[in-house]
Amino acid sequence: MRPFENPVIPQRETLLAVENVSLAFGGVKALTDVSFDIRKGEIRAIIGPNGAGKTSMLNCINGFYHPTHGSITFKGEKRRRMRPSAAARGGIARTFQNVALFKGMSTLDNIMTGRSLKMHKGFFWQMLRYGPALKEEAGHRRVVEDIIDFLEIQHIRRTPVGKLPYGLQKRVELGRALAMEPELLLLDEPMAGMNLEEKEDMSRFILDVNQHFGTTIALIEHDMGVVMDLSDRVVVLEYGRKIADGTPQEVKRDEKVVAAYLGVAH
Amino acid sequence: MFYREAGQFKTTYAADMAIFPLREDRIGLAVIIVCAYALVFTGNSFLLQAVMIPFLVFSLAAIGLNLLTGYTGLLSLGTGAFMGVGAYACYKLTTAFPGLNIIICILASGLFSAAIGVLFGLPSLRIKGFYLAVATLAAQFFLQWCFIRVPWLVNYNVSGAIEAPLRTLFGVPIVGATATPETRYLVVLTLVIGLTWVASNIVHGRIGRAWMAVRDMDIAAELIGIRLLRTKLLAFAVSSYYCGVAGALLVFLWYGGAEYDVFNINQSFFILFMVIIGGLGSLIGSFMGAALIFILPIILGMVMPAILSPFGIGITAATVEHLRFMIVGALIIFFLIVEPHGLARLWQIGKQKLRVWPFPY
Amino acid sequence: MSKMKSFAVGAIVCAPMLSAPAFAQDSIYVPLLTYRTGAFAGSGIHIADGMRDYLTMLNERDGGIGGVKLVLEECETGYDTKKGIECYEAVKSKNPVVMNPWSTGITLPLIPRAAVDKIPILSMAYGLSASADGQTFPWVFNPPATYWDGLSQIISYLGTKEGGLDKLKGKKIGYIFLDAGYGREPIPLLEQLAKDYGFEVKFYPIAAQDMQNQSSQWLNVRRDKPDYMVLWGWGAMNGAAVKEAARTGYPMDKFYSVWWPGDDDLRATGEPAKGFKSLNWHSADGNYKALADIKKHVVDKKLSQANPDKVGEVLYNRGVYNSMLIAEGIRNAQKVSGKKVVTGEDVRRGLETMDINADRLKEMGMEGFAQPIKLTCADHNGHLATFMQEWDGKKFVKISEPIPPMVDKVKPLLDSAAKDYAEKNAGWPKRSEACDKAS
Amino acid sequence: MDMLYNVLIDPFVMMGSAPDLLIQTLWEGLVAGVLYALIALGFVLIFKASGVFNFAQGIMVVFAALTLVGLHEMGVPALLALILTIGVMFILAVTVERVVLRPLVNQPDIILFMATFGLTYFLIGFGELIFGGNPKQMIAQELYLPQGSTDLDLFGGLVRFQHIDIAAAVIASLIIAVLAVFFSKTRIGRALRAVADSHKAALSVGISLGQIWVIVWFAAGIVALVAGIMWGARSDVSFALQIVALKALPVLILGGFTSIPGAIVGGLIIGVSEKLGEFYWGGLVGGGIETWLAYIIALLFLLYRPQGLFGERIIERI
Repeated sequence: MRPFENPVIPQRETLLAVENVSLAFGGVKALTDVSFDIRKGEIRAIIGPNGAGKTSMLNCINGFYHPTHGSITFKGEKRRRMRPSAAARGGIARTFQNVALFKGMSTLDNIMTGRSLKMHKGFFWQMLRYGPALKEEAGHRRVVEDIIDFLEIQHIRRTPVGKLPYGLQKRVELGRALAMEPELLLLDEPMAGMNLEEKEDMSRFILDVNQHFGTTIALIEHDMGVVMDLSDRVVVLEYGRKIADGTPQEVKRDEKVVAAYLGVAH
Repeated sequence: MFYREAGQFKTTYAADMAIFPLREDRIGLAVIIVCAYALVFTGNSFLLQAVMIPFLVFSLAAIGLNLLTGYTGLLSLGTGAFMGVGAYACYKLTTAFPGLNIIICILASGLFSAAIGVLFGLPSLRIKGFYLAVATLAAQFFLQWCFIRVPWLVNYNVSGAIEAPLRTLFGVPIVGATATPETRYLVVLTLVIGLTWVASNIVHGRIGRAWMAVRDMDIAAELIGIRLLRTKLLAFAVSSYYCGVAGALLVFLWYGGAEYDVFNINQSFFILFMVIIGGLGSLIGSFMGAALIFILPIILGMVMPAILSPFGIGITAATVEHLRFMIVGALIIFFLIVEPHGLARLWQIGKQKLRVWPFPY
Repeated sequence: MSKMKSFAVGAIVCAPMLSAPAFAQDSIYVPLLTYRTGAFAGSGIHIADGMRDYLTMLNERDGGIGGVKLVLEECETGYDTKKGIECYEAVKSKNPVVMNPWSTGITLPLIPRAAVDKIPILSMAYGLSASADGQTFPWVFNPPATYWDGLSQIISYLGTKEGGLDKLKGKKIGYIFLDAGYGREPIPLLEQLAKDYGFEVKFYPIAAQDMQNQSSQWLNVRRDKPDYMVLWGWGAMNGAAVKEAARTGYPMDKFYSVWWPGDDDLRATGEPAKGFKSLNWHSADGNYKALADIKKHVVDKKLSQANPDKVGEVLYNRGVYNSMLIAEGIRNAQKVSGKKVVTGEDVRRGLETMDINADRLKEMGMEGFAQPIKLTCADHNGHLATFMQEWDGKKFVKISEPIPPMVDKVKPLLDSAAKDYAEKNAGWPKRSEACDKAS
Repeated sequence: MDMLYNVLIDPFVMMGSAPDLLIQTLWEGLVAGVLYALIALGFVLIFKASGVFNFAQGIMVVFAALTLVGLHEMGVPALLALILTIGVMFILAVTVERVVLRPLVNQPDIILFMATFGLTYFLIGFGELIFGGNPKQMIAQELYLPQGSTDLDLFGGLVRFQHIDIAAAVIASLIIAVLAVFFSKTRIGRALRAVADSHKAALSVGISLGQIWVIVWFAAGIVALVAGIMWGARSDVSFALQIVALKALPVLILGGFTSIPGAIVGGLIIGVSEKLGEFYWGGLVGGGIETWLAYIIALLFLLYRPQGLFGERIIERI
C-alpha cells in the first residue's frame, strides 16, 4: 500500500517497447515509423523541437491516441488500441504540458483522485460513508498525506488548485500521478514555465521518485541542462521521425540533433 | 467570536475527513434540524403544506439535478420528466402492492427513474455541454408523451391522472386526503434529511471525487483510470433517483394527485434555476436555491399588495403575477451578477467573515 | 460585504409576511382562482372578468347576498397546478365557502381534500366527469353538463342533421383534441358511440406545446376527409384550430366543438370561420337585466377590469353563469342553514338543494339567459340540455333547440367511473353527509 | 409482420399513391422549417459572437410580435409601429448589454445561459404587464403581407400554397442573404467573425466587445420580430408561441450552434422530417409524435456525428 516500502530494483529489462509507430490526423502526419524502448527503472527523455510529435508520442503510449500503424508493447503485452483508463490500470500515469488538474477541487481531493483505481469499496458503503468505506478512505488518505509531505505542499492541502500558482500546480499534478503508484510515469514538460529554484526542486522530486520508488520515468523537456543531468537515455524526434537515440552524451554529439536544434537546413 | 476553529485538533484522519469538521458547524446543523422538526408545533397548515413541504420536495429534486449538473458537469433539462417517472412508478407500485409500505414504494420508485435516467444518459459519452442539454430535452418530451399515451401507467383511469390513495404508517395516514399536514411534513422532512445525508456521503467520497474530476477535466480523469461512461451513467442514475423520489413525494405527499402536465418542461427549468442560483456543486446551495426560487415568489405575492395598498394603489392578482415574473427574472440576473457561484458561495464568504470577525481578514 | 448586507436585509424584510390576514366574520369569503397570465390567458381573462363582475354587481346592487357582503379575492394560477395548489392553501385558512379551480389539473388534487377541509368544489362543466355522482362525491359539483353529455349532444345533433342516428353509419368523424386528461376523457364514449351507430372515428391529438403548430394534424384531416370534425380544445388551441381548418379548406359548417371556444378564438379567423358551431348553455349576448346591472354598477363605475365590449361575449357570460351558481349556492345555503354568514359546509348543502327554475331566473334578471337547472344529492351535475350555436362571422348565434344528452349512454359510464374512482382510491369515504330536502 | 409492413412499406405506398399529399406535406414541412430556422438563426447570431446560449430568443419572438401588435392596438399606424418595434428591439439590445452581459463578462457559459433565463422571466412579466396576456391577431394585412392562397392541380389532387407561407420563405431567404453579405462584406461583419474566433483577437484589433454584443442582440431581435410576424400570422400572437420556439433547439444541435447555413439546413430538415414523420408514421402510435420526434432525430444524429452538420471534426488535445 505504501509507496515508500517499495524496494529499489536496479533491473534493466525492457518495460515498454514502441515499434514502428505512425500516427496521422487526416492528411497530417504527427508520427512516422518511430521505434524505441523504455527499460525498467530508467529515466528516459524524449526531446525535439516544437511540433516534433513528442506529446503525440506520450498520447499514444497511454492510449489517448491510437497509432495508425505499429504497435506498443507494455510489460510484455502487445497492443494497438486501448482505452486510456486501461493504460491507467496497467500502471501508466502521466502529467500534462498544460496542467490538467481538477480546478474546482482541493489539492487533497486532486491527489485522492489518483487513488481511485485502488479504492474498491462499493456504492453501498460509499452511501453510508461508514465502516469499510471510511476505513478505506482513511487508509488512502494516509498515503496521500505521505505524498503531500514528500512534495512539501502541506500548506496548500485544502486550497482549490485553480487558485494556486503554476509551479505549485505542476507539483500537485505530479502528486496525483504518484498517488497512482505507477510503474511508468510519463512527464510532459514538468518544468515548463518554472524559475530556476522551482526547476531544481522539481528535478530533485523526479530523481527521488525514480530512486526511492523505483518508478520508470519518461519525460519530455525543453531545458537541455535538465535533460542531460536527469536522464539515463534520450530519444530525439523531429517532424515526427526519430533522428537519434542514446545516452545524453551520445545524443549531444549527434550531427542531426545539433542541426535540428540550431535550425540548419538539411 | 462565536466561530473559532482554533483549539479543535483532529487526531485521526477519520475525524479530519468528517463532513462537518468544525464543532460550530455541527452545532449549527443540529439547531437547524431541531428547528425544522419544531415547525410541526406551529400548527400553521399553510406554512407546512404550501411552503415547507414543497420547499423540501424541490430541494430534493435540486440536489438530484445538482449531483448531475453541479458535481458531474452534465447539463440536464429533463428533470421534470425524471420526477414524473418516479411519481408514476410509485403509483404503479402502491396500487399493484397495496400492502407494501408507502415509504418503501417511494424509495423504490426512484430506482425506476434511475434506470430511465441511465438510458437517456447513454449519449453523454459522446455529447457534451449544451448539446447534451438539448439531448436531455428528448427525454423530457418523449417521457411526457408516454405519461399521457400509456394508459397502463395511470391504471386506465378515465381522468388520465394519478391519485394518491390512502396509505398509513404505524396506523397513521401519511398519504391521502386525511393525512394531516403535520404528518406529511414529518415524513417529507425525515426522508429529505436522510437522502441529503446519503448524497453528502457520496459526494465526499471516491464517487464524488470521480464525478468532480469528470466535470473539471474529463480527459484527465480518464487518464488516471476513471471510466468515463460508468462514472457519468452512475451520476445519471443517482441524480435521477433523487429526482424520481422527489417526484413521488410531490404527487403523494404534496399534490395528492397529478396530471402528466405537472412534469412538463417548465418544471425542469424551475429546478435548474434553483441549482444555479443556489450554487453548482453544493448541497446546501440546493436548499438555498429552492428557498429563493420557490418561497420568494410566495412572499412577493403577499408583500406586494400589502406594500402598495397604503399608497392607494390597488393591485390586481394578475398584476402581482406580472410583477412577480419581472422581479424573479431580475433577481436571477442580480444574483448571478453579485455571485455567479450561487448563494452557497455567499454563505461561505459570510462564514469566512464570521470566522475572522472582528478583523477584516 | 455590501453584497452580504443587502442580502441579509432582504431576508429580514420578507420574514414576517408569512402570516395570513383574517377576515371579519360578518362577510362571506369567495376566492376566485383565475388565470390572466400564461398560455391559456386568452380564455382565462374573460372568464375571470365575468365571474368577478357578477359578484361585484351583487355587492354593489344588493349589498351582497342576503345582506351579507361578499369578500372577493382573486388568486392567479396561470393555469399551473403548482400555483393553483399554492392558491388553495393560501385561501383555505380564510374560510372560503366554495372553490372554483378553473383547471382540470388543479381540480383533481383538490377533490380528495374537499371532504377533509369541508370546502365544496364547483368545477363548472370541467374537472372530473365522474364527480357528477353526488353519492360518491358529496363535496364536488360540476353543473350544468359533463364532457360526456357534451359529446353525446354533438353526436345526437349530427344524427338529427343526417335524419336519424342510424344515418351516421359509415360516416367518418374526426376528433381533434388537446392531448391531456381533458381531451382524452370523451374518447371511451366516442368509441362506444362509434360502435353503436356504426360510424368511424379518427383521432387527431394536439400536444399542449404544439397548440399553435397544428399543421401536420390538419394534413391528416385532409387525407382522411372526415365528414365531421369535433374540436375539444382550450386556450390558444381553439383559435389555431379554426385558423388551420380555414387554411386547409375544411368546410366550416361541418366543424363542431364543445363549449369552450370564445369569440376571440373565432374573430382571429373572422369571416372564413363562418359556419363553425359549438355547444353552449347560456346566451352569447348582453341583453339581460343582470348584465345591464353589471354594466351600470360595475363597468361604468370602473370597478371592472373587463373591456366593455367583451361583456356579453361567450366566455364572459360563462364567468357570469359560474358566479350565478356560486351566488345561488350561497343564497340557498342561507335558506337551508338559517344562518346569514354561511360556511363551506352550508354552501355544500346549498348547492345540493339548488333549484334554479324559470321564476328564479326571471327574478335574477336572467330570463332566457339559460335554462332552469336543478341539482340533487345524487346528481351534482344536472345534465342540462345544451344547444348549438353558430359563428356568423361576427358573433355566435343560437341555432338549435336544447339537445338532451344521451342519458342511457352517459349514465352507465358515469356510474362506473365514479365506482372505479372510489375503488382505486382505497379508503375513499362513504357518503356520511345527510341529504337535505330541496328548498 | 404486419407491423413491419406498416412501418417500412405502407407509408411509401401512401406517398406514391397520393403525390399531391406528399407535396403538401413537404411544403408544410418546409414552411415550418423556415420558421424554426428563423428562430434558430437568432440563437446562432448571439452564440457565434458572444458565446451566450440565449434562451430568451423564444420570448423575444413573442415580445417583438406583441410590441408590434400592441402598439397598433394603441392606435399607432402599422408601418410606424413596425419601426417603433425595431426601435424597442434596439433598446432591448442595449439594455441587455449594459445590464446583463457587461457585468457578467468572462463568466462561465452556464452562468450567462442562466442570465438569459432571468431575462426570459422578466420579459414575460413585462410584456404581459404592458400588453396584457390575451392573444392578439397579427396585423398581417396592414403590413402588406399577402393573404389568400394558390391552389395547384397536381397529380390529380390539389396542392395549396398559402401566400403568407410563400412570403415567409422569401423574407427568410432575404434575411439570410442580407446577413451573409453583412458578415462577409462589411467592416462590422468581419469584426463579428473575429470576435467569434477569439475575444482577445478582436480586442487587439480595436473592436469594442460591447458594440458587437449590441449589434448581434439587435440583429437577433430583428430576426425574432420577423419570426414573430410570420408565426403570428399563421396562428396568433400569444405567450403560447414561446413554447413553439423550443423547436429551434433540435435545429441547433443538428446544424451546430455557430453555423448560419447549419441553422437553415437544420431547420428545413427538422421541419420536413417531423411533418413527414407525423403524417406517415405518427398514426401507428396514435399520433402526436411531433412533440419529441425532432429531438430524437437530432439525438440520433449527434450520436453519429457529435459536431453537428457543419461543424469541424473535433480533435481532442491535451
